[in-house]
Amino acid sequence: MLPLIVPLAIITSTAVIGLTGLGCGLLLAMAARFLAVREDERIEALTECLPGINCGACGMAGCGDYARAIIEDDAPVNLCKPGGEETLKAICAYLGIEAQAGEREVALVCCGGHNGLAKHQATYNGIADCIAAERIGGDGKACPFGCMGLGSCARICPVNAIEITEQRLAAVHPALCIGCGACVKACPRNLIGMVPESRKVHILCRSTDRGPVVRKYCEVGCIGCNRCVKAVGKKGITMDGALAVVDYTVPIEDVSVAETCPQSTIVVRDGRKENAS
Amino acid sequence: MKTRAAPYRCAGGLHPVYHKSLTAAAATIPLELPSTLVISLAQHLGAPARPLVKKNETVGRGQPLAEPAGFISAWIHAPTSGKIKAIDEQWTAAGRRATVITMESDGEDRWADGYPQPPLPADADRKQQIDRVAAAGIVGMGGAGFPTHVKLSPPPEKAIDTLIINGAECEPYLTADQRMMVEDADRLRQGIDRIRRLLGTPAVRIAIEDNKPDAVKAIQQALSSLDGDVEVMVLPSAYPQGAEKQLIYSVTGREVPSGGLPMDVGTLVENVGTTLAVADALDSGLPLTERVMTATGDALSQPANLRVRIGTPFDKIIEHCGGTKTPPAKVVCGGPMMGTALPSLAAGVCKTTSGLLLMPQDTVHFFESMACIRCGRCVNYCPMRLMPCTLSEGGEAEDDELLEEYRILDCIECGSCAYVCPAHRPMVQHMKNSKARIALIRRERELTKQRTS
Amino acid sequence: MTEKDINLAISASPHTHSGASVRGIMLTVIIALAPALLWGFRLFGWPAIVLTATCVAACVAAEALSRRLMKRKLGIGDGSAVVTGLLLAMCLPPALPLFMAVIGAVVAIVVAKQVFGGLGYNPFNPALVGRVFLTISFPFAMIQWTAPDAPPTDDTHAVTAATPLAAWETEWSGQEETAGFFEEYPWVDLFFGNQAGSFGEVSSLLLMLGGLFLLWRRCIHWQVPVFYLGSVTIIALILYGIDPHRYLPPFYHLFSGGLMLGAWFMATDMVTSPVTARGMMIFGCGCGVLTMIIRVWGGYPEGVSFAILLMNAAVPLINRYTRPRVFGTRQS
Amino acid sequence: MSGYLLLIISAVLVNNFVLTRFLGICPFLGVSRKMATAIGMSGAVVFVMTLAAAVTWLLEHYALAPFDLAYLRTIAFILVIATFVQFVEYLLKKFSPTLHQGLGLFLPLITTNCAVLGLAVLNIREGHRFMEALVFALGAALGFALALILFTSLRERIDRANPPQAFRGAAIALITAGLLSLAFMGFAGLVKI
Repeated sequence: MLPLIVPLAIITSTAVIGLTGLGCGLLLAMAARFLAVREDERIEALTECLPGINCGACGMAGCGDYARAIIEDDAPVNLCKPGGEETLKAICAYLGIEAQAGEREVALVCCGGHNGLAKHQATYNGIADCIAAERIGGDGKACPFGCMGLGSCARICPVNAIEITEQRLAAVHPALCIGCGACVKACPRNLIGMVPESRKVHILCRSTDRGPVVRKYCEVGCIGCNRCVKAVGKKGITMDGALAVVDYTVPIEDVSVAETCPQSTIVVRDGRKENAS
Repeated sequence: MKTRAAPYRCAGGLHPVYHKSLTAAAATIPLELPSTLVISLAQHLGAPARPLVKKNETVGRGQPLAEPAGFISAWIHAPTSGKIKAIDEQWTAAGRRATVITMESDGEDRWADGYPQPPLPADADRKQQIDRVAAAGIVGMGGAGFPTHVKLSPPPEKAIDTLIINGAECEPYLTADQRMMVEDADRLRQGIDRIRRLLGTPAVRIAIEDNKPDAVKAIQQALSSLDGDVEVMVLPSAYPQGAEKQLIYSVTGREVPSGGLPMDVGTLVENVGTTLAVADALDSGLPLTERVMTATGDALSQPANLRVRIGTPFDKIIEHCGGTKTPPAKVVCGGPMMGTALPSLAAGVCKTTSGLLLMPQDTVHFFESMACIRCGRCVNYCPMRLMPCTLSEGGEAEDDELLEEYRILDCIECGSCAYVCPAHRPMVQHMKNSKARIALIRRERELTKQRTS
Repeated sequence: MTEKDINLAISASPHTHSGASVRGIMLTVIIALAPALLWGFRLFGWPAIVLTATCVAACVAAEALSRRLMKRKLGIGDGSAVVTGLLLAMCLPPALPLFMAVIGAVVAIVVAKQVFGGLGYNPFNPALVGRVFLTISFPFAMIQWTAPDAPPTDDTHAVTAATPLAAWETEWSGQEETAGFFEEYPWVDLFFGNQAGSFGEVSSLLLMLGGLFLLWRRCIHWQVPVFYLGSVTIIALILYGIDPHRYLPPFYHLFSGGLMLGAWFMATDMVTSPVTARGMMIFGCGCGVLTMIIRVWGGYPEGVSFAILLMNAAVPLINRYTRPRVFGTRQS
Repeated sequence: MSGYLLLIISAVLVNNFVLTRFLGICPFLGVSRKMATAIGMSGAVVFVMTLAAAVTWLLEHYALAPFDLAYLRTIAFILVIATFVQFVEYLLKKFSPTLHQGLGLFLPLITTNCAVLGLAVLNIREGHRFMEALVFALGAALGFALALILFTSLRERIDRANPPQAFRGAAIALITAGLLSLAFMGFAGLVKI
């Protein structure tokens, strides 16, 4: 049979802790009452939508911060990579906007003039950064439109999808590209574009110089001969001055158009196949 | 008129090897007319000019080729008579691409109708005179290329009390200004008098570094007839003594506020060449179609001071100077401290081209990307009292907050930091790069502010 | 001349350079250290020479090895590892077991420098980190000083002696009669370098000459040594004025315990000292004050290495708050 | 008076909580990224530490000791400390939201900051009187602040350093902290108490 008399120690300890706790609780209750700050409910709701792993992949300190950024700073809603599509849908559902559907886009470097094909007129000595080089007149490549291969795009790529080849040319691995578009902004020569993954025909040149000028500095530069445009009947490739430009809104089915190019500027690539491999 | 030493000393102060003896005593020789001229439409600060001529058009000397495309922009005139061959994008002497007019000289050097214009008397209307300066396409010929007529018309609340003629020429190798002061001192006096009257007779200070005693003497003689508050200021030879802000401080003790203009402290600085161009435009009615420059460097056979037409291709100049002694490894447009390295020699002389420097292989400095060892020399020598070491590191890390905190936009890109850096870091390139980025960020911030308000 | 003949170099301005280089600076430091080093060799004989060789070799080897491990360009050519090795050796007791010296060298190069990315990135002076590490790990071995007047033929016969500062601290401080101390340690010996101590720090005169050489070659800024030595002198003077029986006269503080080596060669280390003029003054004063605090009240008779390391830690803070006023930002 | 001074010097330099006793490493590493947050954190710690020391001292001497409840010390102290931290959080949220955001998770973590609990326990173990406990707490908090601010400025520098891949981030920060603590050993024996 248990003794009915509870030991004094239990009573005192319970009382002391209890009373301390009570005092503390009261203090906090008062603080909560008088120092309360109203928070945006939407931020909390959005935080709920996010995975809550605070990984920082979105560039914010954590999920809560990202939620705040969406509400207060109009941050893009598709930054949460771990959450993927599900999270995106949840966020969009909460905010009442439509999730962007459509084909996945990957980055493409529109220059094929690597060091073996494009001429250098001078030797560059300075910071290994395209933007810095462009400010003092480029990296010595005679083509003022070509890829300098100093890797500003590769450095800004969050998933290391861009490689600088040994011949100093930036190349995107379509399989790794998440389509964030950071490299597009980073390139000082506007050489990188976002193209739908399924497109196969690309023109790897952005030189607007006239044909004879281009011929002088690059073996694979577009000389504006117009043959490809004729071959596709102006559907999918158009001329911009002396430069042929792929219009990615119109799919080109017949890849043989590449053979019409005397400079081999047009290349055929299957982004999807590359992804699969 | 008095001559005295400059009363103040600015921060920094390098003593590079000057190499001026190559050309300091060489009289200016006019360069023969080249057959082809390459005229950039971005020879000045601000918007590139808009072309007025078409391909195959025939033009006379002095005929406007392009008109200003904004308030801060300038006219560009045909340097000689001939035919327009092409208008397209090319590399320019500024080290970037711009629209360039290529013309072929017909060898007659015939003036266009109405040129040269009738001279304007000294008591002509002020606005008329300033319009003439603008129409002559005059820009700051020291290097910055700021349109001179804009400088000459300060807003009424910013009265100019001191006119400083910049004859410091602190860049090593260059002697064009020195020769102009020695040879054209009388015309310089006319120019000074013209500019002074346009500004309401401020005090005039002619600032010359003490390594050009011949120029000091010539100016003293020529200017003795000028009345009023005119003084020749002899500056200690130190780089960058001739930089605008440093010069103003050395002469007047005033600091141009950060982000401000010389007129904010009541001063106006004109380069010697610009002053002569103003005299030409007002007294002889000549538009700016030629300038004096120094062709020099250890790779050049016969270094010389030359009077060249704007647009003269650099390879023609080299040819005229007897070609090269050794193959040049680097060709610099301007002086070695602030000039631009040229990727090719096809570009032509600009209004701001004060020199052409051909460097042989063994004198070419090579930047290595080594870590900063914090020796503090750059801090010691920065004429703007910045902390270049921190700025270049911040630039590498793209830490924009830090860059703004350490006031990167105050950097004048004089190159003192890179010159003394034992780690051979490309400091100036870091500065240029970061400055451009910060300026962009600021502009975007302003835009958002405007949009939200 | 056609365009095909030439391939021009393009780079940002300036296109000329003063010719200063890191290697040149390091070489100058080695030259400046030479007199004191040779004097140390003469005074302490072979052990000192072997110790120096070990330290330098270990530093260079550690540098080469760690650079290779990190798959980076070898940076031995800049000579900084040699300088670290020399400085480390010079602030060790001449009879220190060689394996300890190797440990110190490896700690100095790997932990204090290469882990941060190499020369320029290290926040603490590598040689001092090595020395302090040894002081804490092998406290006994690090105070086995060899008497200078009896150079031993080999380690086992080393005659141990106390450094002046340690002797004062343990035997003389607070005594009524202190004349014996000054007889035993005449200041001339300290000044010219006939005292017990780390083998490179004994001759204040030669170290000072080396320092002046550095100053003349503009490898160091005057602010650090002047303010360091100045603050030590002033504090020592005040303390001596208060109680000459408890505290040593300034001479003894200045010319012993590695102060000269520290003030001219360690505190002035570019990488780990401030870059601004005012910062250097504060840094120098801080070193002086901390040195005196540790010497007079602390547990170590020589406080130089700890003081400099502590101030190294404060360098970023000092740099931050001693920025010069930028031209054109005058408050009106 | 000099006794208090020595107590402060001892707590700030000789027995620095972070660098010699290795207490409170979590916030020391966590909030040392930016100077502003480091200063804010230091302020919060000074506030929490001093008040917590006072209250725990009172609790110990007027509640736990008389009833012989020393075994409840840890739980009772944690209770009080947690309350104070929560209180500070309310205050900050109200009066300095930016700082609150900057400190983030580390503010509630002061609760489990062993430095605060360690201080309270040390106060009892060393048998400090009430005033001594307060001064010691202040010294300890100042020591924490000193270490944190020094380390933050260092860290802004090593963040721009170029360590090998394996040492990036926390590793290099810990090594730096180790070297800093090595330097602080120079103060050993400065105060003999």
